[in-house]
Amino acid sequence: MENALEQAPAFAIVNGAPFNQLPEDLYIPPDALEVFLELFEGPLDLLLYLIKRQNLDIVNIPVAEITQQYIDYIQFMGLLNIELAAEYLVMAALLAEIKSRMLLPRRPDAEEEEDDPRATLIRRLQEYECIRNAADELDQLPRLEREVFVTEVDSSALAIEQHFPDLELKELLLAFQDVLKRVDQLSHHQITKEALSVRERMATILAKLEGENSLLFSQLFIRKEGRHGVVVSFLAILELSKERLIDIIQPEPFAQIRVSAASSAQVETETEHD
Amino acid sequence: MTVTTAAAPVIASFEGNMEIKRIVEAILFAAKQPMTCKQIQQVFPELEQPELQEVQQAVAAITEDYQSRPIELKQVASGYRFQVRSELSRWVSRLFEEKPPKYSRALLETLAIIAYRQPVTRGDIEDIRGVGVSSSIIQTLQEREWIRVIGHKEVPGRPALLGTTKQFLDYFNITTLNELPTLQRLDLSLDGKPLSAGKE
Amino acid sequence: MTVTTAAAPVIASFEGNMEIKRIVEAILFAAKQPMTCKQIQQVFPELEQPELQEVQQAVAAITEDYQSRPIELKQVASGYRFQVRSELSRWVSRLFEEKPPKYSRALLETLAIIAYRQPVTRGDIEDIRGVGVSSSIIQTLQEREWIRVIGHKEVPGRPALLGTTKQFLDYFNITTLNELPTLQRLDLSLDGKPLSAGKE
Repeated sequence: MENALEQAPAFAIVNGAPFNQLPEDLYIPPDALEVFLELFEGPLDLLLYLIKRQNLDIVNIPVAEITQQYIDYIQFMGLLNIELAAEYLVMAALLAEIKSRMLLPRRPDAEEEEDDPRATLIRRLQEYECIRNAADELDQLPRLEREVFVTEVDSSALAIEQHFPDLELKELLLAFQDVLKRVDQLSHHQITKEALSVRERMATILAKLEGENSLLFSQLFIRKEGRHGVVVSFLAILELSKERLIDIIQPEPFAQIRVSAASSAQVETETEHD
Repeated sequence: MTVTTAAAPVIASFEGNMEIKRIVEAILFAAKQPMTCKQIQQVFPELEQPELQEVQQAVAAITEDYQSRPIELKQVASGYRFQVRSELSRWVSRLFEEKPPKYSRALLETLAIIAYRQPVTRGDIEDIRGVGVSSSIIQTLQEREWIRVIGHKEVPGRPALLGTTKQFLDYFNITTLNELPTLQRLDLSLDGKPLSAGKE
Repeated sequence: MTVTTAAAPVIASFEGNMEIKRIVEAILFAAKQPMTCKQIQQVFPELEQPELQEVQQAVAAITEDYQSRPIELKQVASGYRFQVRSELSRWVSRLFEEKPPKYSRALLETLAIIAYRQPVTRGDIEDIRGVGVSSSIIQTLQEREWIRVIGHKEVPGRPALLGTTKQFLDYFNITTLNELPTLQRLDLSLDGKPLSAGKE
């Protein structure tokens, strides 16, 4: 696109003096002009384009003429209601300022040149041009995903040992102590052996009941554990019942008591693998 | 160490087109998925496509070339791919190992509650800790096989009841939950006596 | 087609430890990122770590081995990686249906300014380009890990100073910033006198 535009009939250059009576840019149809503007990365880019087009063999930058062209563009964009980034207008103002200063009589002062507003602008244009070229070259460099392809060698079949963090029992207890402290349950400052046995027995009984329709009450006791064991199991059953985790059923008077997981019909068995 | 030529692929027997073989090898190395010979053939532009048989010959020759190198061209279900030889697994796997992070406070507390208060639902744990329990903590504990679902509570939503596993007991080298330290024993240990139940 | 042995790696000159070389080669193939010799060394378990020099020798020997194969062991900024030789990329690129990402001129110019003029602030970039820099460009460059904040300029607002990363060099297949193409400038002049004050 840009190329096509650059190849547009150039101005005649006579002894370095550009012949710019006919800004043929204005013959570009409006649609094309809009696309054309999108090609520019900003006012410096547009200015560079104008300069390069006009000065095929530059020895000189005719600020006045460039300014005129630039402002023509901007105005034309305005006529077409093309929304312009503010930077374009700032540049137009800067160019206008430079142009007006150029109209003032020059003093043959050596210092004058450093103050020449054109010099600053030209330096900026140079720097920008330089970066613009660099960006093009960067784009040409061979790069990953386009010209450079790294090898993919599979290693998923390798057995990779998974490492888990270590944990000490003491840490677990300390964590539990913290929890208890937080809930401020002073009455729980000690976990008695008994209470824990009951909790464990509750878990054991639940596990036993899982997958079973129901078990005989007596099946939940282990004779060889003796009196202590029976008490623990009994407390566990009562606790489970209280927490409505099990149902205790006696189908008729004096019949054997049966125990089942609460609404065992619905209990899923998916979880039990031990 | 003696110099050996064992690692140098010898391709004396390859009769096919060398250039095709080079391209096939490059394709196999760059592909992110295993490739069948047919797929390799189709990577070539239409007018330059080798015969399927040529691709097969190339694949066979490449397999041969890498016979004594630390990687091999291996045929798996969906095609051929280069992979690291399994005997080097012990070395290479270290590339991918990560140092295990330490368990978070939240995870430790959750595990402690499950251990000491089982069976408990997630809601119970949240009640006791006063904050929500993230799914990832429960998942981590389940993946580690320290906890499992031992039933469901018959309340709306039928929440899972969590308990510890045999693996949990094994890890801490105890046989029953009764051997979990009590807070009383912790007090003792804080007075200078170490906890005997600690793992080691 | 004549059978040639050109593609067979010859390792006659390798004097190092063969086993270490095999492991180094496997590691280089398995790694998803370029690896430095130091990093390779550290993949070995502590008690079996070779000397850095041995790793370097192995890397050199492996580079040699693949001299005539369609892939090469290439050094980029953050280490060594195996990649397909550039003369074969035209074939390999056909493997991927997805077109490689294209980057806008705005992004490339911004990247070029950061690469050639680092460290620069966002303000510097805007001065050079003459337009505002969109946050999404900076973000894209950061997400690709091509640029990073390398400090802050001690002026009001302490703007971030941006520079390029090793990943940027890796992506463009080079080892140092020096390998970037040299800047070429258009010599504009003022009234026939070249502007010597221009920065270079």
